[in-house]
Amino acid sequence: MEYVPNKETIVKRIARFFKDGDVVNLGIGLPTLVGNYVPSDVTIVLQSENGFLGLGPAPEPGHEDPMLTNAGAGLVTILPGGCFFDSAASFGIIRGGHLDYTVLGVLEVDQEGNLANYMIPGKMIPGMGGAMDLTVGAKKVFAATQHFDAAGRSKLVKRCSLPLTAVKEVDYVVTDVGFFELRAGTFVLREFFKPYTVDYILEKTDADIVVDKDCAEVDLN
Amino acid sequence: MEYVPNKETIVKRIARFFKDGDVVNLGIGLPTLVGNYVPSDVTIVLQSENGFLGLGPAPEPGHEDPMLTNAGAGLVTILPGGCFFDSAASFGIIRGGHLDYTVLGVLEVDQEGNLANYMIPGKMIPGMGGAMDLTVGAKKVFAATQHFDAAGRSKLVKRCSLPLTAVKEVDYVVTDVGFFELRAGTFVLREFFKPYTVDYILEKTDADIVVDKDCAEVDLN
Amino acid sequence: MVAKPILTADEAAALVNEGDVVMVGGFLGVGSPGAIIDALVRKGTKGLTLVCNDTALHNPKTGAITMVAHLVLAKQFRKMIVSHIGTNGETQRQMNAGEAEVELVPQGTLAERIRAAGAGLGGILTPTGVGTEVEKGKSVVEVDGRAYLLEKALRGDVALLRAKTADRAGNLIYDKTGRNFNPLMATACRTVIVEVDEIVETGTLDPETVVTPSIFVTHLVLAAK
Amino acid sequence: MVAKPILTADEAAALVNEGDVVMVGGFLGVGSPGAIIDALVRKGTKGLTLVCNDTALHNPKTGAITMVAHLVLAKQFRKMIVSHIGTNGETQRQMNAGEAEVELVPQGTLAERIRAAGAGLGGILTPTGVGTEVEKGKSVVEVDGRAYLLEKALRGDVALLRAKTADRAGNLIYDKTGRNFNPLMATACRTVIVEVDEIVETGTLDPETVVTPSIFVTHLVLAAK
Repeated sequence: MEYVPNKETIVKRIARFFKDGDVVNLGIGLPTLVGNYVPSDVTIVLQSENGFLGLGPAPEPGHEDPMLTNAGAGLVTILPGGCFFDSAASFGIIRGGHLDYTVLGVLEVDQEGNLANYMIPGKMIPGMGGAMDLTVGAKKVFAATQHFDAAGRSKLVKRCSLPLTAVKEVDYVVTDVGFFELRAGTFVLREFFKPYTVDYILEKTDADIVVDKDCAEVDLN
Repeated sequence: MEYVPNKETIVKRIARFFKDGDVVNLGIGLPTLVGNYVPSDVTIVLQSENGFLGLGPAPEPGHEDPMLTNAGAGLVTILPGGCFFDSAASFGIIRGGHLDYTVLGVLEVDQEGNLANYMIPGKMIPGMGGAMDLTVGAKKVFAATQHFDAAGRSKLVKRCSLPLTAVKEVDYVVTDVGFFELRAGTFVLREFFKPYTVDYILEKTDADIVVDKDCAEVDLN
Repeated sequence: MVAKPILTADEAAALVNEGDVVMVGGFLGVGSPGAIIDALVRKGTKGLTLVCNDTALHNPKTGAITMVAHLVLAKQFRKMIVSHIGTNGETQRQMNAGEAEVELVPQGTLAERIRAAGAGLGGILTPTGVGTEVEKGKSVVEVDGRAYLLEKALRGDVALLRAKTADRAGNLIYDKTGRNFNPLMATACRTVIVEVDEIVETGTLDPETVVTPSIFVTHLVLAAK
Repeated sequence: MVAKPILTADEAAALVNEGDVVMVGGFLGVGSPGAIIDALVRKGTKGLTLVCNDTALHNPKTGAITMVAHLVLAKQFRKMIVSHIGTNGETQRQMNAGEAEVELVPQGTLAERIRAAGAGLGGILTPTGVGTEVEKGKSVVEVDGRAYLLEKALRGDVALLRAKTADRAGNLIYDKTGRNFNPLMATACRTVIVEVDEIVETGTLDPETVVTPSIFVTHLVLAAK
C-alpha cells in the first residue's frame, strides 16, 4: 500500500465532528481549511484570535476590507451576530475554556498528548503566536496532520523530541490515514480511512496505538 | 479658641489643589462635596468607580435616569467626553495609577500615612468597597476629615488602632484646621486655616507634626 | 448563529440549584436582574453562595429593599462574597449573628478574581490589601521589589445578569452604569442568564459595540415593561 | 474635557527617546500606526525595545515590507518582545546573528502582561507555557491543584497606536480587527500617541461605545488620507 498525502481527508473528518453552536478556532495553514467542509446544516461559530467571533469566508471581489483579516492576515468577512474585541478579551475566550474546539497543525504529537508545533531549534523559530494558549485553553484540542512527513516518518511519536507547545493537552489526532483519540498515555485508533488498513497503520506508526473495540473503516472520498 | 467643625473648609481647600486635566475620584460622603468647589476655570475629570468617567452634577428635575448613578447610588449625569466601562476596567484605572488624585474619608490617619476608614471591629463593618484600591492605586491620596471626632480626639494619630485600609499610601491630609503633607513618617503642617493657630494645632493633635518652613495662614471663608 | 433560548423569569430561577455559587450583576442594585431575583425569591432555593458587588439596599427603618437584598432577607444565602454591605442592615445582622458567612473583598480584587476565572487565569497579583486584614491567609509575592497579594480566580455556577439589549444569538449591550460587574460575570459561570429590555434579531447590533459576545450567554429573559 | 494635542507624525516620533520601550499596536500590521512608524524610521532613533504582537511582514524575496518591519530593517530595535516573527525573515536573521535580542511570548500571555501593567497588577498566573521552554526562569505557582506560570506585568515608555476615530479629549474607537493590542497598550505606557482617521468634537462619540477612555491618551496624530 502506498501512502498518498491527502489534506482533504483530514479536514473533512474534523469538520464532521462539530455540532450546532460549537465555538471553534482554526489554526493557520491546514486547520484553516476545515472551515470549508463543515456540513451545511451545522452552524458553528469561528473565533479568530486577532479579535473577533463570527469569522466568515473570503470576501467577494471588490468587497475586501484591509481592516478585516484573520490571524494569518488573510482578508475575510464577519457573519451576522459576530463581534470585535481586543487581544486580552480574545485570549480570555481562548484560555478561559470558552472554545469547544481548536484545530492545530503538528510538527510532532506524542502518545501522552504532548504537541510540538511551533519551532525547530536552530532551523525554524517563528514563535508560538497563539498556539500555546489555544492548546492549553480549548476544551478539546484537535491535532491535524499528514500521517507522515516528507521523509516517511510518522508524525505520531512515542515522545516528542521538539520543544513542546503544550503538555498533555491534545485530545484527538486526525491524519490522512485515521482518527485517533488520546487516552491514558496511548493513541487509540477509532477510525481508519479507506484505503488504509489497521495493520498498515500499526506497522508504519512510530508510537503505541491501541485499536478501539468499535474501530471502524470510514470512507471520506 | 473653640473648635467648630467645618466641612466646607476641608472641601474648598482640596478643590483648589486641582489643575486642568486632573483625573480624580471622590469617595462617598464628605469627599463627594469637593466636586462642588472646583474653581470654574479648572476642568477636571471625575471618575466614578461603578463605571464611568465624566461624572457630572445631579440631574435637573425631570431628567433623572435610574441607570446613571454614582458609587453611592445617587442620581447623577455624565459630561460630554465621558464614557462607560465595566468594573474591571474601572479598577484598572484606579489601581493602575491613572487617577491623579483620590479623596477619601477618614476614621483614623496616622503619621506613617496609614489610613483606616472602612471598619470599626464589632461595631461598623460596611466593607471596604473600592476604598482599598483607591488608596493604593491613585497617584496622590487626600484624606479629608474633620480634625476632631465628636469626643474631641484628633483624627490624626501616631499610629492607627483600627484595621487599615492601606499602608503608607496617604499623601495629604486636609482637615478644618490645616493642610498636612506626609513626609518621612511625620505630618508636615503646610497651612493653618483661619482662625486656628500653629500652636493650637500642635497642642491639640495626637500625632507628631513638623511645621513646614513655608507654613502659612490661609483664609478659606 | 444559533439562537439562545428565551425563558420566563421563573424558568430562569429554576436553573439555580441548591448550593450553587450564584453571581449577580449590579452595583447597589443598578444593573441587577430584578425579575429573575423576584422569581428566585418565589422559588426559595436555599444554601446559595452569592458573588456580587454588594447586597443592595435594605433599610429596616423605612422598609426600603432592593434587588439581591430580597434574597438576603429570605435567607437564601449561606455565604456572601461581596465588597460592601454598608447599605444592607440585614446582611450585617446575619453576619454578626453567625447566620450567614460574609467574605469582604476589595472591589477591584473582586472584579479581577471574576475576570481571571473567565479568562482561564489561576489568579492575579494585586497590591491592594497588602498589610491589611485582607492579607490574612494569602500568599504575598514580591515582584520587582513591590509586594502583592496572590488573589485566586473566583468561579460561579450561575450568573444572573442584566443588560439593555440582546440579539437572538446572545450578544449584549448594557445601559450606562448598569454595566459594572455584568460583563465579567458573563465569562465566569457555566450557566449565564441575562434579563434584557429588548431582544433584537441577530445581525442588527453593530459588531464594534457589542460588549459581551454571544458565546458567553446561555439563556435570555425579557424584563417586564 | 481638556483637549489633547494634535501632532504631526514627525512631532510624534520625536517623543520617542533612544532606549525607550515602545509598544506598537497591530496584528501582522493591521491596526499599526503607519505614519508614525514611517516618521520614526526617518528620525532613526536607536536602541529601542519593541513590544508588539509580531514584527509584521518582511519577505526578502518579494521585497514586501510592512509597518514595524521597517523599524526592524533599520535596526532600530535592540530587543523585540513579540509572540510571532514567522512572517519577518529579517527579525529571524537578526536574532540568529545575535544582532538583536528576541523574547518570544505566548500571545495571550503578552496581552495579559500588558493589561496587568495598565491595571496596576504585578502579574498574572497563566496555565499557558507550563512544561515548555516558556517556563524557564519563571516561578510555577500551584492554585487549587493546577500549575500556573507567574508572568510579570510588562510596562512601556511610549505606545504608538492606531484607531479609527478620536474625539478631541482622546476617547477612541477602533476599526474591526485593527483593535487587537491597541486598547491594552494604551493603558501601559506614560506617553500614548494615537494615529487616527478622524478627530471629532468632544461629546459626539456615544459614551457606551468608546473603547479607550480619553484619560489614557496623551497625543493624537491625524493619519494621511
